[in-house]
Amino acid sequence: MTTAHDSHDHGFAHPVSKKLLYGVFFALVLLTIITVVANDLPLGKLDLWVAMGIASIKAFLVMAFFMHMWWEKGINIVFFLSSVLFAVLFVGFLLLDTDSYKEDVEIFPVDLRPGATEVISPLKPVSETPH
Amino acid sequence: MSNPSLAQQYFGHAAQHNYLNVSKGWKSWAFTLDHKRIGVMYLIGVTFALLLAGVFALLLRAELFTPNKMFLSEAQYNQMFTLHGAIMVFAFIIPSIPAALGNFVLPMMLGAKDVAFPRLNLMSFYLWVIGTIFLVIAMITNSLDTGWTFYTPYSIRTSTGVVAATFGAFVLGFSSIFTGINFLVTVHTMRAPGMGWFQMPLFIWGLYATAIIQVLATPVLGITLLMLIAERLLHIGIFDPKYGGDPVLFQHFFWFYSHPAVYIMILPGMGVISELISVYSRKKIFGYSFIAFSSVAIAILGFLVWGHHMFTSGQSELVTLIFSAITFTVAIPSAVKVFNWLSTMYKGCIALVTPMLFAMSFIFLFGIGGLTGLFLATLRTDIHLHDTYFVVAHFHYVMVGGTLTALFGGLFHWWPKMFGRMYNELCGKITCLLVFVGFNVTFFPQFVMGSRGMPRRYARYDIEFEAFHQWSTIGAMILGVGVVIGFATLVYAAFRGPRCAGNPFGAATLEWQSSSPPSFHNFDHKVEFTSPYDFSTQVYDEELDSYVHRNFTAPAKPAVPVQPQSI
Amino acid sequence: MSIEHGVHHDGLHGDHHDAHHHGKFIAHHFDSAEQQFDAGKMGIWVFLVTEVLFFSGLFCAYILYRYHHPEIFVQAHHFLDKVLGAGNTIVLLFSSLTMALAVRASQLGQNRSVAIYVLITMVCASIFLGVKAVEYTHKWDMGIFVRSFFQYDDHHHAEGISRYLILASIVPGALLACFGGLALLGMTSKGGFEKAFWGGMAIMVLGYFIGVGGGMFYMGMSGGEHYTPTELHHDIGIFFSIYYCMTGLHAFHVIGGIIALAWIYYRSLACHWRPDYFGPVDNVGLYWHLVDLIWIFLFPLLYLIN
Amino acid sequence: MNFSLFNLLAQPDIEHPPYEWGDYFFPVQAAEGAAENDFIYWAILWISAVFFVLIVAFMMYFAWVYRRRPGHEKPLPSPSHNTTLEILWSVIPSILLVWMFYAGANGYFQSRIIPESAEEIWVTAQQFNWAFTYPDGDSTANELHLVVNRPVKFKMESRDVLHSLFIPAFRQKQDVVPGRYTYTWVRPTRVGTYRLYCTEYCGDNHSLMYANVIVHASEEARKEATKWDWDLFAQTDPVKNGERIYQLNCAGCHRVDGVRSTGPPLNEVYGTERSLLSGTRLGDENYIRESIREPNKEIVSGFTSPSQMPAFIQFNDDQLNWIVIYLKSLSGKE
Ligand code: HEA
Ligand code: HEA
Ligand code: HEC
Ligand code: CUA
Ligand SMILES: [Cu+2]
Repeated sequence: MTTAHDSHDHGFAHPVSKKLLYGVFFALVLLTIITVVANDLPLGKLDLWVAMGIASIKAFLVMAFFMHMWWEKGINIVFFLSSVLFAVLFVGFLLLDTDSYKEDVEIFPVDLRPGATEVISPLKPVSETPH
Repeated sequence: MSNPSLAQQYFGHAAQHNYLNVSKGWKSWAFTLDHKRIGVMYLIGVTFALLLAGVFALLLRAELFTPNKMFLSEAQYNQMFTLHGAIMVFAFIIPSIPAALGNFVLPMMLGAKDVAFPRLNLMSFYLWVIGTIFLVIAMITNSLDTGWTFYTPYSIRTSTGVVAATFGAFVLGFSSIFTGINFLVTVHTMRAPGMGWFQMPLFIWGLYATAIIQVLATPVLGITLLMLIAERLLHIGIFDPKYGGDPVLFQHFFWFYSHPAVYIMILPGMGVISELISVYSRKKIFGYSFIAFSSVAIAILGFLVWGHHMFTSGQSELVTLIFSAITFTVAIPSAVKVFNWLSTMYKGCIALVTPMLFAMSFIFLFGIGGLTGLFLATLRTDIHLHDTYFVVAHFHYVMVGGTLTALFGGLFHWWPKMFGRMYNELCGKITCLLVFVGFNVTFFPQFVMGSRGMPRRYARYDIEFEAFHQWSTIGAMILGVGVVIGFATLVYAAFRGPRCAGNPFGAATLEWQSSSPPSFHNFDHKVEFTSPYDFSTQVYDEELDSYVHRNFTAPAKPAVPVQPQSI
Repeated sequence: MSIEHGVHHDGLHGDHHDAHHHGKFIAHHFDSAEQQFDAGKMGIWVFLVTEVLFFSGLFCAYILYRYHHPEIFVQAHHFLDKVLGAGNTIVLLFSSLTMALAVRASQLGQNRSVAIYVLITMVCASIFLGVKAVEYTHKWDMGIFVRSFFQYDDHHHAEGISRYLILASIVPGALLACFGGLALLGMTSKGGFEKAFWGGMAIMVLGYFIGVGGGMFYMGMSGGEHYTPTELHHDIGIFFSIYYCMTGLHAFHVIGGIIALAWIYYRSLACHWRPDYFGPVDNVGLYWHLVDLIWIFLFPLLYLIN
Repeated sequence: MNFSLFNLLAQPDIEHPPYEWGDYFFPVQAAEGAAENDFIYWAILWISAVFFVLIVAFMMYFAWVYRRRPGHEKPLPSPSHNTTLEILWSVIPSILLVWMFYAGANGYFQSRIIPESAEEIWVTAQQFNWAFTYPDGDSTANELHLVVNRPVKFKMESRDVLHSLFIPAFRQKQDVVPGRYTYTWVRPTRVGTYRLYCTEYCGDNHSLMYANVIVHASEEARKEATKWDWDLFAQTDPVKNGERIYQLNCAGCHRVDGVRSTGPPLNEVYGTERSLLSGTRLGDENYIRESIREPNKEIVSGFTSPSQMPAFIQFNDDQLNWIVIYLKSLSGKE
């Protein structure tokens, strides 16, 4: 990837070539359009994963080239990726836990929720609206 | 030994130009970017928080002297322990060692002139001030009665000042994050030439591990508290069961930060103890790399155990099991540290002075605190012990017996460096004794009481627990006296104590190569990197009543005082 | 972070400092421009780490509620307009491009280009906010609030301009007037610096109105987000709680980004950047890309649910 | 045993508590699992004690023998690391820790897996009261009646905030979480009276939210204790019945002499215009019924929301009527 660098030396500054930046931008736009289109395809359960897969590719492009991670010092990459790791850990444990006690929540009658009676219907009764 | 009179000139009594007198006026403090001054301001701040929350502790102990009402109503009692816990945790213990002592010592230990981002450092201090002001505002306007844990849905329902207090804690969180970022980067980029990772003093390793937690865990507290504020003001229905939210989820969110936070509290303390034991035994620390790695191991493992606060909360059995198992793993690196400290003392040359006595009482008290953590990590026994005074005793043993003791030890150790004056040794020893005795009398009965089923956060209790509570109250008063004497000794020393030279204790870490108090730029001469635990480089100089570096040579140019910078 | 200090320290240090040339913007406690740059760079990366974890709480809430109540999410996404979301995504991506170009220019010391690219970035950020304002206020008109205030009322279709939108535009309007006025004042002073700065600020705020205009135009064309349910899930408001929290927090970050960018814009006009000193542009750039990155995930998660 | 510092000196008459205290370290073992809990506790205690005593002994020994003194001003030569030792003192504690985990998890599962044969008692927790509903429909407030050796499953529900049911003598604890059900179970093995505490902080009177657990020797004895004394009630006049219920349930918070205490006085509720946070309303029969069944629905001005008053869902229609009649009689209005 060193070709992406301008050849002359700037000390610790490593400007990325414009061509690469434009290329990445067009790839990103293309991927955005693809997700929107893919959303209307009958993908069923795969739907979410396709969307997330494309988002991840986009994230990779932004991180690698716009954020210069491709040329970044290893330690900074480790730091950044560790945040994702810990976030995944956090969510993972919570999914595991909430999934196992889900049933106790679901069988609980909605109208026994403490003081919930006032807020049951999210639909405003038509008669009350001024129009 | 080189020319003592030269040594006298550079490390002698009354360093001519030091960070304290380099500039005058309140502005030179309020806008300073000097890590040493910021450290001192932090120290004043956290001491204030400690005394304030300590007074609450004494009040609530006094109320508990009898089973029935003495002078606090139930509601007032609840506010008392909440404010005590919240101020102690967020405003005192988390910033205490890192932001006060660490700020002062860390750059000097690395041989650097300052932390990487001095302005961020000052901002961190002011965020601390703002956050604490919010806590105090909550305290004096509406008070707060949720417990320091802010559990929903009570924190959504109560009429007390939850929003102000949570916002305060939120701001304090950012203060802590900024300290963490600063230390992390400083350690990475500003070590003295020649200082590799495994030549860093262990206090730095402790602070580094702490910084990792501060950076990775505190943001989650931030978002949790924001969501709690949103829940309270707008009822977003994420934590509030009334609107389909899940209170157990809030507990997960809270402990994802607050368990790692207990290691934010203890790791710097352990770092301090590693320094003290080695310096006062005049012996290279035993098992350096094991102590260093155990800090990082505790920091990382500490992220995987938060559910042990929720064994009875309605959390699922599977997750409960996993969390219990991982909790035990944290005990190993802690044990490794304790054993290495002991081995360091073996065949040492142990000076039984105040800081060392604090270090020894740390091992004693933290040992009890940590070991009782095992009862709580064990599922069967935690079912019984959860939310009883056993837990209260456990965490005071680690937080007061551990961190507060380490803080005291560290203060007595670095006080001569910070202010260039010596404290009264006898008063130091009395402090140590009173704190040790008072502490045990206060909290040991609480283990028994907790095992017998005395629930925590109780303003009134059954008469069967009366005796334990009475002992506990008496102990707290002794402890309070000890704490006050301790600070009085230090404050007196800072202004009136006899002057002392650069390195009265013969420590080998780099900060002792500066004069006492250090000059504005920390070092007036080129920093000579030496191994932090190689005490053979330090030789005693009678004239100075201090140690100097064996290869000490006077700087080529006399140090020129420079103007301090400020924003 | 702490950069601009140390001018007065030159020559006052011990000899070991003389080996380095202490540039104008090197703080006293750093030995070299590179050390300072590395420190700043690592600082910003660690800061981004905290940002990711800050958002992770909301992502977590999202994932949990979506996993347990997919039906709510399927129903709720009808209220969000894909086209506006996708449009906004592209606006942000474009702003990222110009930001990357700004960083590049700063590395080459081309201060004027930096100023222009940063200005475009800021305008995009404002457009983004404008479009969001249209989306938000349209929902408020229909009673789509967070969980406890949620009372959907399809009959209330905005005729004319939404009351909420006017309220939301007060601050940008006032800012536009201020900046415009200052720019006019700046015309009189020589050097053109003030004109360029305040003018840029005014153009930036104009972006908001472009966004609002574009959003309203699209709404008018498409008739807005149409969905007439017969029955709503009783907890559907939770989706919108999460939606408002996530996009709201993101919007706060966009506003923070604009402020940081304004600072960069100012310093570009003052020609501060050189090949050995461009850290601030780089660091603000990294922050801005992160804001974009978060939106890259928010868009499919919130707007594209089937 | 009473260790009160004052009492030790003065030796006054010690009030006999309504429940059993147990020995010095633990409450009595009154349920299945208690003995196991105590065993694990003692085992960990002994393991810890051995380590702790060794650590402190070594520390004191070193501090004394190697103290700095004339003639001992330099450390003695000794190694600065030893990997074998490090491994040894990591592995030995690890083995013990694995045992602790295993024993704890084992005991935990026994305390969680509910036997099929268990009877089901509904527990309703509310600031600051416990209500228990038995399989046959009877219910009691702040008193839990169990039968010895019969396993019971508690199906728990909270009407407001978090609470936690804790019976020290049974070594059992489980939070009660609003918005869902939580469960726990016990098998009492000893006849007697024990304490039940709320151990999740729930507001002002958290520390007063306790109850007694009475373990009966037989089903009949339990039935006797829990059933409403219909005979007694049915035969006296309704005003008397109402007064009795008032004395038992309401007098703690409400007075009938026009003085406000925790709650408003009840003597003039009936037939007057009540001023509520949400407006005013006539204090008719329905209002009184609602106030008792759903105190949160409307709050009297000058009081805080949510209401401090628990919802008395356990009353049946007759009982409600009696209260209404009693309040009517107090007001002197018809
Ligand atoms: C400084 C703070 C600090 C520290 C360091 C610790 C350390 C530990 N804590 Fe503690 N803890 C708290 C602060 C802290 N804790 C607080 C504040 C709470 C309550 C919060 C609230 O609810 O308000 C709490 C609550 C708490 C609970 C929840 C209890 C409950 O509410 O039911 C548990 C359960 O597992 C636990 C376990 C542990 C363990 C296993 C350790 C371990 O890290 C300890 C490791 C140390 C040792 C093991 C001792 C040293 C080693 C030896 C002496 C050698 C011999 C070793 C072996 C034989 C293994 N703690
Ligand atoms: C760093 C943390 C820290 C520290 C240092 C302390 C210190 C002390 N704590 Fe604290 N405590 C907590 C953290 C801490 N605590 C937390 C988190 C809780 C849980 C809260 C909750 O449940 O939500 C708690 C709860 C708690 C309880 C349980 C309350 C309950 O559950 O009902 C008790 C009861 O004994 C107690 C006592 C004490 C005592 C006696 C001290 C002593 O060490 C205090 C020593 C005394 C002083 C330091 C004061 C000295 C000052 C003076 C004598 C006045 C001089 C004044 C001036 C000069 C102005 N604490
Ligand atoms: C723990 C305290 C408590 C107990 C026990 C209690 N109440 Fe109350 N009660 C209150 C409080 C506080 C209010 C005022 C707030 C409100 O309106 O809910 C109140 C309000 C009322 C009101 C409305 C009074 C008015 O002025 O309009 C009635 C009627 C009432 N209670 C009846 C009862 C009866 C009958 C019982 C017993 C079966 C009872 N209460 C038990 C605390 C209590
Ligand atoms: Cu109910 Cu505490
Ligand atoms: Cu913990």
